[in-house]
Amino acid sequence: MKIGFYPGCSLKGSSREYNESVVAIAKALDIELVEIKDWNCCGATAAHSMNEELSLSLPARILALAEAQGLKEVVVPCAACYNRLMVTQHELKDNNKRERVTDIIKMPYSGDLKIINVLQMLETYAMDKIQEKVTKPFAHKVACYYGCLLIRPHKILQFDRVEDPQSMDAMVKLIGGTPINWAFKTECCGAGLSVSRTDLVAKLSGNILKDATERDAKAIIVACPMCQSNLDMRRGAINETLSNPSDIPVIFITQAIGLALGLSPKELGLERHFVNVKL
Amino acid sequence: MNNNNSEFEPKIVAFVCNWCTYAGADLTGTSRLKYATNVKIVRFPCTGRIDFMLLLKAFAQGADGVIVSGCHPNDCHYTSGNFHARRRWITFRGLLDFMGIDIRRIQYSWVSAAEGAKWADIVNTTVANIRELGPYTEYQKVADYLDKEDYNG
Amino acid sequence: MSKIGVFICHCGENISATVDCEKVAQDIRKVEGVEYAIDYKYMCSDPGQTLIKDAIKEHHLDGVVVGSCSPRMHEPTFRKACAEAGLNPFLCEMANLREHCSWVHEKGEATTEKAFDLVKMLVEKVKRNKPLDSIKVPITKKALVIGGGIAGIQASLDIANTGHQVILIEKDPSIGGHMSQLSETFPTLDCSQCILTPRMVEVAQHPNITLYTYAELDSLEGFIGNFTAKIRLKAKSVDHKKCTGCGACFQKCPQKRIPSEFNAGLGTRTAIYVPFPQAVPNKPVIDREHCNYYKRGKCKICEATCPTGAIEWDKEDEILTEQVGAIVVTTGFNVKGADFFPEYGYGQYKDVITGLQFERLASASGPTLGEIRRPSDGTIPKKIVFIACAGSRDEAKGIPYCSKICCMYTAKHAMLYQHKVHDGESTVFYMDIRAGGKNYEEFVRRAIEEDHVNYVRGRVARVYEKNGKLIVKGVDTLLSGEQVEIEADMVVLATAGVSNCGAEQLAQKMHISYDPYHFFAEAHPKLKPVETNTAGIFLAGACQAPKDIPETVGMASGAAVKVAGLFSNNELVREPLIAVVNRSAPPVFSTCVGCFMCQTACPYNAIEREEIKGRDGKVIKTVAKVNPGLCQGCGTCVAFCRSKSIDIQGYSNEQMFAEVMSLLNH
Amino acid sequence: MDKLREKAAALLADGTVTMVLGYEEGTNKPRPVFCHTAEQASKLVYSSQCINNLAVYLTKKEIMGTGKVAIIATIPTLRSILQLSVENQLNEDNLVVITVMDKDEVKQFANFAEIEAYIADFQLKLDGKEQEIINKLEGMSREERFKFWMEEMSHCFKCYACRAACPLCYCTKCIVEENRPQWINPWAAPLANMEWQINRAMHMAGRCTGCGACGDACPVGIPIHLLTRKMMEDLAPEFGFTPGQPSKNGNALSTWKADDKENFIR
Repeated sequence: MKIGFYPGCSLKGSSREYNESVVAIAKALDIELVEIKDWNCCGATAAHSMNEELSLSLPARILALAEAQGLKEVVVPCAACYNRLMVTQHELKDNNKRERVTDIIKMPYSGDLKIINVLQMLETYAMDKIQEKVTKPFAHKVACYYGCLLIRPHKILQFDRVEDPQSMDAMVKLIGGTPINWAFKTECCGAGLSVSRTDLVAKLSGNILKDATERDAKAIIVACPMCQSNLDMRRGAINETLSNPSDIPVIFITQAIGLALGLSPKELGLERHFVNVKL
Repeated sequence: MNNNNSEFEPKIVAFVCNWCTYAGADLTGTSRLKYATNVKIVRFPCTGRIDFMLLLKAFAQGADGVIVSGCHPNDCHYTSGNFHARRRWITFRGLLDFMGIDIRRIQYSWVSAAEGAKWADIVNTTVANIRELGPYTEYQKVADYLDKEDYNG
Repeated sequence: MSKIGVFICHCGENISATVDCEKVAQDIRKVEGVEYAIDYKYMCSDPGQTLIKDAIKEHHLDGVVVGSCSPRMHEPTFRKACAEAGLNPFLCEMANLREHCSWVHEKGEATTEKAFDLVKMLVEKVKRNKPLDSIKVPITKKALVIGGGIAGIQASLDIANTGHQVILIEKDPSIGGHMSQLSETFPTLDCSQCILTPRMVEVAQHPNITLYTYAELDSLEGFIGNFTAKIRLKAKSVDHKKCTGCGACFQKCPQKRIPSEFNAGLGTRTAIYVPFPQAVPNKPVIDREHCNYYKRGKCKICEATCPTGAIEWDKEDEILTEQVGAIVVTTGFNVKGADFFPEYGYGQYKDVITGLQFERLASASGPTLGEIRRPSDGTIPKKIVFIACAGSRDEAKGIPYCSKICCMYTAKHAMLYQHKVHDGESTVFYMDIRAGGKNYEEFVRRAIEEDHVNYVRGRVARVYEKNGKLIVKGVDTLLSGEQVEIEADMVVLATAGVSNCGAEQLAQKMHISYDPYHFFAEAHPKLKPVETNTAGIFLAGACQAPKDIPETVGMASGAAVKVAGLFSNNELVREPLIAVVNRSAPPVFSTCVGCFMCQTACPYNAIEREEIKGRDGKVIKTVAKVNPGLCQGCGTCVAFCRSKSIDIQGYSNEQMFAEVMSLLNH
Repeated sequence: MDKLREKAAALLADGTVTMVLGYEEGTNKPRPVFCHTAEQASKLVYSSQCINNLAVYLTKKEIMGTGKVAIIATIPTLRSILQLSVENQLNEDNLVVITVMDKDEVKQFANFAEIEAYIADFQLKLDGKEQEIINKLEGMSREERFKFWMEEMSHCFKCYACRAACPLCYCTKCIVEENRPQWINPWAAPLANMEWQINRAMHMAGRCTGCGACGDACPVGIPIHLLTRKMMEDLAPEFGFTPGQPSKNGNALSTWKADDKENFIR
C-alpha cells in the first residue's frame, strides 16, 4: 500500500509529534508514505484572502509535483494544508483558473489527484488492520475534537457529517476508547487569530476545553496541528480564563492509535506536548 | 474556402420550437433588439418534431447555415421532446462528420421564451461564423444533379 | 390549383416603418397559387377582418396568409375571422412580419425581401394545409380526489356541490390530514378541529361523495375526461358495515405502546385503533405490523370483545376500478424530522421537538390535554426557544426554499405558550419574519408586543444538553451582533416543509411532472397554478408547495371550479393539431409496420396498438394508432417514423418540407 | 453437418415446421436455400462461409405466411432475430431458431430469451478491414472525407441491394418510395445517393446489429455498412448500450437520458 505524503510546515516544525506519530502508525499498518519531493508551503495563511493567484499557485505546485512524481493519492495530515489543497483542487476545475495557475507554476496539472486527510486514509485502508493489531486498548473517556478546517466548507471537502462528524469517534471506539457526546466537536479554536488576538484564542479554546473537562473527558483527541497547539501550547493563557483550570492533554488521533498499537510514547512524540500526557 | 466575404450574405434557416425559441424570438422583437436579416425562422411545435432530412434539404437548397433551437432541458412544453431531439442531433452530428459534412454550419441552442437577447446573439454570432466559413458551395455543387461531372468522371 | 389570399398588415407603423408592405403584397401576387393579395393598416381591426372575410367570399379563397404580428398573438383572431367567412380556420396561417422582421431589422431592401420570403414560406405551407375539425372527446362527469386533508375535503365538497359525483380517497384510516393535528390556527387562533370536523362530517354524509379511507391510487390510465383509476382499498381487518364504532376493541387491545402518528410520536395508540376521537369514519382499523395476532398468530382479544363480530382477520386488499373524468391531487406535505439536525440534537434530546409536535402538546385533544409539558419529564418548561427556518432556506440542508408557514405558526406557538405558561419566557430565533397575508403582520406584532415574545434575529449554531438544560447557542445579528446563549427547558424547531413520502412514485403513476424537491409542478407558475401538464389532472394544497390553510382552501376551490368547468360540457373540444397514423386500402391498410418505436418516444403514452382484422376476424396486422385524447401534438413520433407512416396535422411533413424548399433558391 | 441435416429433416418430417431456412452449396460460397421436405434437408451445409443474413426472410409474408418456419442462424442472424423481436416483427411461436455451435453441435433455442443469453458471449467487434477504413477516414481532413464519400456515392446507381439485404429494412413503404413530399430524389446522383445512405444510417441508429449484409450486397462495393457500424461504435458508450446486443429497453433513439451530452448546444 503506497500513498503520497504531504507533511507541510507544521508537521516539520511546531507539530513534529504529529509527523512522527503519522509515520509511526503508517509503518505499523504497512502503509508506505512517499513524501512529495521538493514540496512547498501550502499557503495556509491570510494569503487566500489577499492574493487569489498566489493562494492557488502554492498548492497547485504541490499537486503538480505529486502528479509529476507519479502519485495518484496524497495524504495530508495537517487540516489546514488539507483544506487549502482541497479548495485549490476545487477551484482548478475552472479551466481559466487552471490555465492561469499552471502558467504561473510552469507545470501542467490534470486535476485528477486524490487528496485525503489522515482520518480518510485510516478509514479506507486501515480499519481492519487497526482492529486486529490493537495490543493495548486505549481505554479512556475522550473528547473527539474536529475543529473547522477538516470538514468545512462541506460543499468542497465532502468529508464526514458537517454538523456532527463521526469518523474520529468511530476510530476511538475501534481502539477501545469511549468518545463523549459533547457539543464543541466543530467549534472554532481561534487559530485564525492565533497571532493577532491571542486573548480571543484563549477564550474560544477555553470554551472547548471547559466543556470537555466538565464532561469528564480524560483527553482531547484532534487531527489538526492548529487545534492541538492552541489547546496545548496556550494552556497557561487559557486556564487564566477558566474558573477551574484544566490539565487534560490534547493528543493526535494518530498518537492515540499508536498507543493502542503498543508503540512507545517516544516514537509517538508524546513527550513533546506542553500539557504532559499521562495515559 | 472563400475568404473575401465582406459582401457575402449567408442564407440561414432556423428550425425552432413554438413554445420556447419562437416565443423567445418574439421577445427579441418586442424588446426591439436588432439582428441580421439573413435568418428565416421555420416554426415547429417542438424540437422533437424536427426531421433531420429538413436540415439536409435546407443545405441542398442553398442554405449556408442552419440554426436548431428549442426549450432548455426540463422546460419542454411536451416534457421530453427536446431530450429526444438532443439524442437525434448527437447521432446526426456524428454521422455527418463521418461523411465529411461541415457540422460547424449547424448551430444548436436552447433559447427560452425569456431569452430574447440570447436569440439575437445566437443569430448574430451564427451569421458571423457562417460568413467566416464562406458559402457552402462544396455541398451545393453536388446538390444539383445535373452537374455531376466533378464527381462522376 | 389553390386560391390563396395574402393580407399584409402595416400594424400602424410597426411593420410599415421598416418593411415596404405594398411591395410585399404586389410581389406575392406573382407567386403561383396566390389569387389575391392586399396590404392594410390594421388587419386585426374590424374593417381589416371584414376585408379578409369579403375577399374569402368574393375570390373563393381556399387558403389565407396574414402577414402581421406573431401567430402567438393573433392566430385565434384571424382563424375565427376565416371561420366566420366559411373557410376552415385551419386553412389560415400567419407570417410573423413584426416580431420576427420589422421590429428586429432596420429599414431597407433586405428587410422587405425577408418579409416577402416569410410570407412566401407560409403561402407554400398553406397550399398544403388541410381543413381540420376540432377533436371532440366524451367526458365522464365524475371526479377523483386523492388525499383527504383540508385541500381534498374542500375540493370534494365544492365539486360535489356542483352536483357532480366525487370519489375521495385517503391513505390513512381517517380524513382530516395535518389540519386535524393542529391546535389553534393563525391569525385568528380559532381551534383547528372546531372548524375542520364539521366539514369532515359533511364529506362523510354528502350524497355525491364516495369516501374511501385507508385507500391509495394503484394505477391510472386514460386521459382527460376518460381516466381509469385503479384504487387499492387496503385491508382494514374490520368490517365497517358491522362495526358500530363502540370502541370496546381498542380499549382491550394489549398492544398499547405504539407511537401515535396523529400525536406526532408524542402519544401512543393501540394496534386496532381510531387515529383520533373525531376521526371520520369513526371506526377502527387493525395495524397489522403491530398486531399480536398478525405478528405471532395469537391474541384475537378484539374479536372476543367485539359485540358485532366485525373483525375480519383474513381480509385482503381490494382493487377497485373507477372511471373518472378529472382528478384533483391533494396529497399534502410532510415535515423534516430525526437526524436532519445533528447540530440541534433532534432525536437525541427528548425536549427538542418539531413544530408539529408542539401543535399536539398545545392541542386540547393532545397527549397532555393542551398543557405544554416536556416530553422528557412532563414538567412545564419555563424557558422555551423556537428556531425558525430549521432546514428551510438552507442550501447546506438541500432545502433552499422558504417553507412559508413557519414564521406564522412559530409566532402562534410562542403566543400559545405565553397564554398557557404565564411566567414562561419564550425566544424566537429567526432569519426574516415573513408575515405576508391578511392580518398576519399584525398577528406577529401582537406576539411581540402584547405577549412579549423575545424575537432574536440570527441563526442558532447548535443546541446541546448540559446538566438538564438545553443550551441554545446562537447569534443576535440585529442588535448586539454578539453570540447569545440561552439555557432553555424546551426547543421547538420550525422544521422545513417537504414533499410527502411517495410523491415521486405517485407523480410517475399519473404522468405529472414534479420539481427537484418532489413537489408536484403546476402547468404555469402564474397563469395555471392549479393545472398540471397532464390535462384533466389538477393540484391543490401543499403537494404543490408548502402553503397555509387559507391558501390551500382557495386553491382547492380553484381546482374544483376547473373540474366543474370541465364537467359543464358533455364533450371536450380540442385543437386537432395532433399526430395520426395513415390508413390505406387493403391489402396494405397502413404503411405502419408496427415496430412501435414511437411508443417509447411518445411523452404522453398516446400511441396505442390497433389490430387490423380480416373478415374472418383473424389479425392481419398490428399497427400504431394515436389516441386523440392523449396526444398533445409534439410530433416527436413523426420525426422518428422511418416509413413516414405517422404525421402531424397542421405541421405535416408536406407542409414543413414545402416551407423549407420555398425559402431558398430564388 | 450431419447433425444439422438430421435435425432439419426431423423437424420437417414430424411436421413441426413447414420450411427450413438454411444454406446450400453455391457457386463460390454457400447460398440460401428453403427446404420444404426432409429429403431437401440433405442439401444443407453450414460453415464460416455462410454470410447471408437469413433473418431478412423472416419479415417476408411469402415465407412466414406458409406456417411455422425453422431458421438456421449464424451469430449475426441471431442478433438480427433479437432486434426484430424487439421491434415486434416476429412471432415467437411461429419460429424455430437453430444454430450450429462448435464441433457441429446443433442447438435449438426454446425462446428468444435463450438467444439473448447465448449471444451475450459473442462480442461484436470491428474486423481489421473495417477498422482500417475507419482509421483511414478519421485520418483525413473533413474535406477529404467528403470527397471520399462523394466519390464512392458517385458509383451508386440506387439498386437498393443494401436495403434488400438488410433484415431490419422491412418497411412496407420505404422512405425512398415516399413522394409526398419527395424526401429523396429518385435519380442516382451523388447527393440523392448520399441522402439515401444518410437516411438508411439514421434509420439504423441504435437498431443495426452489425451483420454487414448491406456492405456485402453492394454491387459496386461502397463500404456503406461502415456508416451504421461506425455510429454503433460511437453511440454505444454515449447512450450505454452494447453493440450487437439488442435489448427490450428501447431503441437508442426512442429513449433518452437526462444527462445526454450537450456540449455542442449553446
